[in-house]
Amino acid sequence: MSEARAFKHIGQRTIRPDGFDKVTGKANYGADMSMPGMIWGAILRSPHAHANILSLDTTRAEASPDVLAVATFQDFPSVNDAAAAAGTLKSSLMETAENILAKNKVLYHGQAVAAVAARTEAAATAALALIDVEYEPLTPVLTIDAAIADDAPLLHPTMMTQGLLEPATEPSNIAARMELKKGDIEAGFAEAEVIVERSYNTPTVHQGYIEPHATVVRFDDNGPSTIWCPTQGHFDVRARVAQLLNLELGQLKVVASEIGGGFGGKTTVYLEPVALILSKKSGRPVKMTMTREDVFRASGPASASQSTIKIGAKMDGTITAMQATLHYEAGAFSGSPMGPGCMTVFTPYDVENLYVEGFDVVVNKPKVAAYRAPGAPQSEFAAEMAVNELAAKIGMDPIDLRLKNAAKEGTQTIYGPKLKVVGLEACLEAAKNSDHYRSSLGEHVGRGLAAGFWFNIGGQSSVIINLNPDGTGTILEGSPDIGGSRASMQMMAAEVLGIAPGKLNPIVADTEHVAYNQTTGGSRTTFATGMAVIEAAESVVDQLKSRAAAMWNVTAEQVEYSDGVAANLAGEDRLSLAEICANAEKTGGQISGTANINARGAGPSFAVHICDVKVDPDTGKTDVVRYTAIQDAGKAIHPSYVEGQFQGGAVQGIGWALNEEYVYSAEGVMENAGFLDYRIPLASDLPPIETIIVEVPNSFHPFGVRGVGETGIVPPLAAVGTAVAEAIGMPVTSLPCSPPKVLELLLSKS
Amino acid sequence: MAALTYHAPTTLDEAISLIANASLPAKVMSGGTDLIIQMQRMLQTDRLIVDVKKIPEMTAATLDEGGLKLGPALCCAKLTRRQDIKALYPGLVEAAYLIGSTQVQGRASVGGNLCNASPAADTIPALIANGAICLVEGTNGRRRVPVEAFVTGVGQNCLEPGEMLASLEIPQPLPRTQDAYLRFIPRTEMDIAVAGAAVSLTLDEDGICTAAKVAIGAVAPTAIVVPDAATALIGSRLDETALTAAAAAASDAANPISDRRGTVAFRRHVVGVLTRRAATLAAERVGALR
Amino acid sequence: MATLRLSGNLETLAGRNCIEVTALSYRDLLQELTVLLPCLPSEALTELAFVIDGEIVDQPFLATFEPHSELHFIQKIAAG
Amino acid sequence: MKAHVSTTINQEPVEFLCDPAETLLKVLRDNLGMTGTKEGCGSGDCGACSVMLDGELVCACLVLGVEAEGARIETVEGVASADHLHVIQEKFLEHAALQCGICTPGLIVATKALLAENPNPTEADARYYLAGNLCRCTGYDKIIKAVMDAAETMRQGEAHE
Repeated sequence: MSEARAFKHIGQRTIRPDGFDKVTGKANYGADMSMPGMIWGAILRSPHAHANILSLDTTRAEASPDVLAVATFQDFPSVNDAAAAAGTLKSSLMETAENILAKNKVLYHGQAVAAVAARTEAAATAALALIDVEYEPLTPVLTIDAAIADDAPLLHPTMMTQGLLEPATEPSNIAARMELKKGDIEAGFAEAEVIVERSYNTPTVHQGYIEPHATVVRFDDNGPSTIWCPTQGHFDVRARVAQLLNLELGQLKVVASEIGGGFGGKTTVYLEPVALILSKKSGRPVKMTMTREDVFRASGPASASQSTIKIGAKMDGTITAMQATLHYEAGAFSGSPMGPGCMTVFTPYDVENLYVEGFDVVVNKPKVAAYRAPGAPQSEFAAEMAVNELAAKIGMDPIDLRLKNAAKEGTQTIYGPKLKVVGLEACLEAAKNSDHYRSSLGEHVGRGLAAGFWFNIGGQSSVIINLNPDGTGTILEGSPDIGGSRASMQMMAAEVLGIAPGKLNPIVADTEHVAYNQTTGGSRTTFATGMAVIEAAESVVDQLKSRAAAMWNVTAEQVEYSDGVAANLAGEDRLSLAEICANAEKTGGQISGTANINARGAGPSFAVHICDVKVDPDTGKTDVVRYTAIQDAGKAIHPSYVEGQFQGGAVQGIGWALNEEYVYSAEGVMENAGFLDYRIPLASDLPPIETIIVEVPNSFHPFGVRGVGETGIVPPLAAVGTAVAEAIGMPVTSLPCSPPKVLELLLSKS
Repeated sequence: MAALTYHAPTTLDEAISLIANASLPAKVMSGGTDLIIQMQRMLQTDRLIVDVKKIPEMTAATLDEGGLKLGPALCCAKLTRRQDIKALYPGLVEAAYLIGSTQVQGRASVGGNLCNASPAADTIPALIANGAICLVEGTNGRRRVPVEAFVTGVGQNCLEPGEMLASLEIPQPLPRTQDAYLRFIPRTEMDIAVAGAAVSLTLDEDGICTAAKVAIGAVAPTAIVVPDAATALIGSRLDETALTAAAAAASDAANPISDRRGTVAFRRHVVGVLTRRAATLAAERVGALR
Repeated sequence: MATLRLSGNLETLAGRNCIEVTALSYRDLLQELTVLLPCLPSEALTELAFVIDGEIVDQPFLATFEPHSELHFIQKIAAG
Repeated sequence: MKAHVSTTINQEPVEFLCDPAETLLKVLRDNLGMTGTKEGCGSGDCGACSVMLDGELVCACLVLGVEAEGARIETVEGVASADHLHVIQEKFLEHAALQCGICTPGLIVATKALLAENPNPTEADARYYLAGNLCRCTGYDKIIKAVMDAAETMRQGEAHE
């Protein structure tokens, strides 16, 4: 199929349709919106990491002439003890509510406690001092070890561990346990001639999108209220806010603004429900924005983790058994990506005997949110480091070792399904033949290589394509565009319709103008929404054929359509798409195609990254000197943006491996809540990021597309970690490889 | 709500009388890169801001046989473009260049960096190594204070109410003298120094060190002079022994803390490494002179 | 008879890693399991993704399978 | 007490009222509705609010609105001319140097400043000059390629005139 097929637009490097607005400053992001009569909201945040709220008194604030509205947890109509008692309240909804406005306990420093609205931003911020809160501070629980200790203070006194062999009898900070098995792990280790076993840990990190959360809302009594916000999923914002405020979906309209980065962090709600409460109470439109400090302290970061990996193998490199114990920090409320972490940890390997046990642990840190391939970077970091250690131990090239055990079509995954056609072996071969892997290394330079896996998802997408009388048209989709997906939609539709991409204007429609779309996440948009675009375009083609048939007085079967022109097989007649549109009113009205799908068959995307680092032996400072990202895209619709996903994921992973981490005081206060001391990579920190696009088509997509957005952040942690270990001649087990840690290793060596 | 009063006087006298007669807590602002952020954290307090960038001599930089007379409010971007100044004081200009991003360079000044008195301030060790003097003007006249005495603690300086830093005087270096400033940061840019070292060296024709001054930063509440490091270098050809002794002296003089930017052990070790490297670089620069 | 493979916590709950079922549709399967494995609450199962011969089916109620099919319930995968 | 400020923005005379505590960034975005200049951190650490102030590249979040009095300000809105994009903007689009685009206005302004100061930068020059402009999406690779290509094109443009 795809590889044989010749494309006209797919695979070209067209100019993105939303580009002009973005290079000129015209594009409107979350905080760029204003409404007539708009006032500003501000949030009072907890000064404690763990405390009971003894009293919360807003009377002084309400009395202030500056203050137009005040909001607290009590303003969530549907989330109350009555509902909880009646069992009609999902615990997840209660937790969402408490994470947005604390109920009777604060579980992390910076957690929202109350909110006010005033005429100016400064007035709102100043009015926060008029809210009186009395706290009873409790001991903060800041690490996995502290949380699982026998005498650990409990964050949620009634929380029982789910998934234990015997139902839990005592409450605990362990929210859930998960176990996955394949084959006979003991037999597997018995067969082994060599065993590698080591424990690893990774820090709490943040997605680090440059645009802070922001929203502008207007509550409307005689329906629909409007929410404007930067989000990866405006339909899910609508659902969450509706649940929290007891509204029907039809009473809410959510408009997805341009979004300044998400990476998973903009898949939930923080400000939106609060702003709507304030708008309802004040009768005015309300704008709320987070400061960068708020973003770090109170939006969802990614889990810190502790992992123990044990691998057994024959001296010829055949891996006989792999075992993992994985702990993930969930933050203040249960729900870390421990599940996907367990499911992905060993998926790059076709091994008979596997055993994985995972734990979801609550700590007094912000509730984690998704971050690019949630759960996979942490667990696969540990697994890939151990695999590289095994390669060194048996003196085998790390690529050869992986090729010998590589997951392929038919490999039985630990979580159930067998893999279909996948591109891991192709990526490994490409790495082996790469100029980078063949190049030699200088002094103090080390090289690391790692593989990575992410499932990718499909799911629900809805698309409408409307053609205009002059043959131009619009594509209404519902997937917020976080990385240039509108360009891909335009190209896929243009490919099917056989016209220039520029003739079609792709629009991310609000919740009222297109049917439900799942959140942009799971690397699903170009795959799933792309499938909907193709289906809608194909239905447009069918209509174009029947319209032409009507004009020629033949049957649609006698009409062939290609390259934007309908041809009468029974004669010489030809009609272009534009000509057919121009006559639409005489042949049955205007032309439009829709598709509402639930896409299946999202093909997994595997990647292999190669990293060279130079370590300063006197200071422990690590510089990445060369980096290559190789990944299976199935079929690259727009190669530039596919490369961009590889490069962006690689650099986020490099940051995770080298300098990024939440630094906490003993009191549980994050001490580096800003871009000055939360050190994301800079242009000057990096070499060019070389890319190799591997294309092993996904047979479930008409053009062969696989999602590419997430896999790229999985390999860098171990690629960098291994490179540092090689450079200093010491094992690396803890991220980030910050200079003090690396220097300590260097000094402990001599 | 707190109110801010802003004045941008055009003469020094005007500025001094403004801060001397202020009924509000008064702050002198040059680049504002520290002050504006600090003000956002002090929402509740009214204050007076005196912007001194409109005072010509505050943003001037003149070189003569006496040395460099530097307007404290001159932004680093303009200072670092001055090749004539860079030729004489490469280390000081490097230090100014290291303050923040290009954007911050467009605002931040050496005087502001000094008055803000952060332990990690990049220009302070370089100013000290060059024997810089602060010209302080106030209602009670003027006084001259060496930079090492100007800074009195973390965020503290010796300015009395009604006084301001009017000028920085950096003496003409001796013949065959060059300086260097190096700092350690985890990234390649943007960060605050985890440790810093400035060295000024004079070498005779035979390459023997006849004079030296070493100052280190970010490893104590204030930048500190390290006489033992200088002593170790003077009389030597900057051989391994001398450099090792100087590095050890700097590490011993350091009295650092552990924080989000580095540990005590790390800072102690690295400040020695930087001292050795800065001394070597300064010596290379003398060698390159003719 | 189709084969339902149980892994992870389902295996723990059921105390076995596979079971033969006569059902040929998702609806019938849930029915049959309430009898065969009452320890597996259907609410729990419907929370999970349903897999027929290695392929996750997003609309299980529309899906049928063969007597030789291999079936799994796995955790739903959302993502960033 | 609000201050009355007369200034010049993108070659046009502009007057505005502002609280002396308000930053130039807040004034541009909220008082003047010029939202092309973005806020990423409010502390001078991300460069999203890069503007030119009297010929120097600065972060608008580290400038007080009142300091604009009598000053010359250039923002991203002034980079393109009425009928066509600036070469730098064209190159950013050609090289796919943006994904989410929130850092792009700041990068366009900073790149213009770089090439005015140094028409022939090395890749390292560009990477260090732009180190204060954070981008979380692209890994910078395509941004730097766009900058180098724009520099090349602008030099040829000069040569032809």
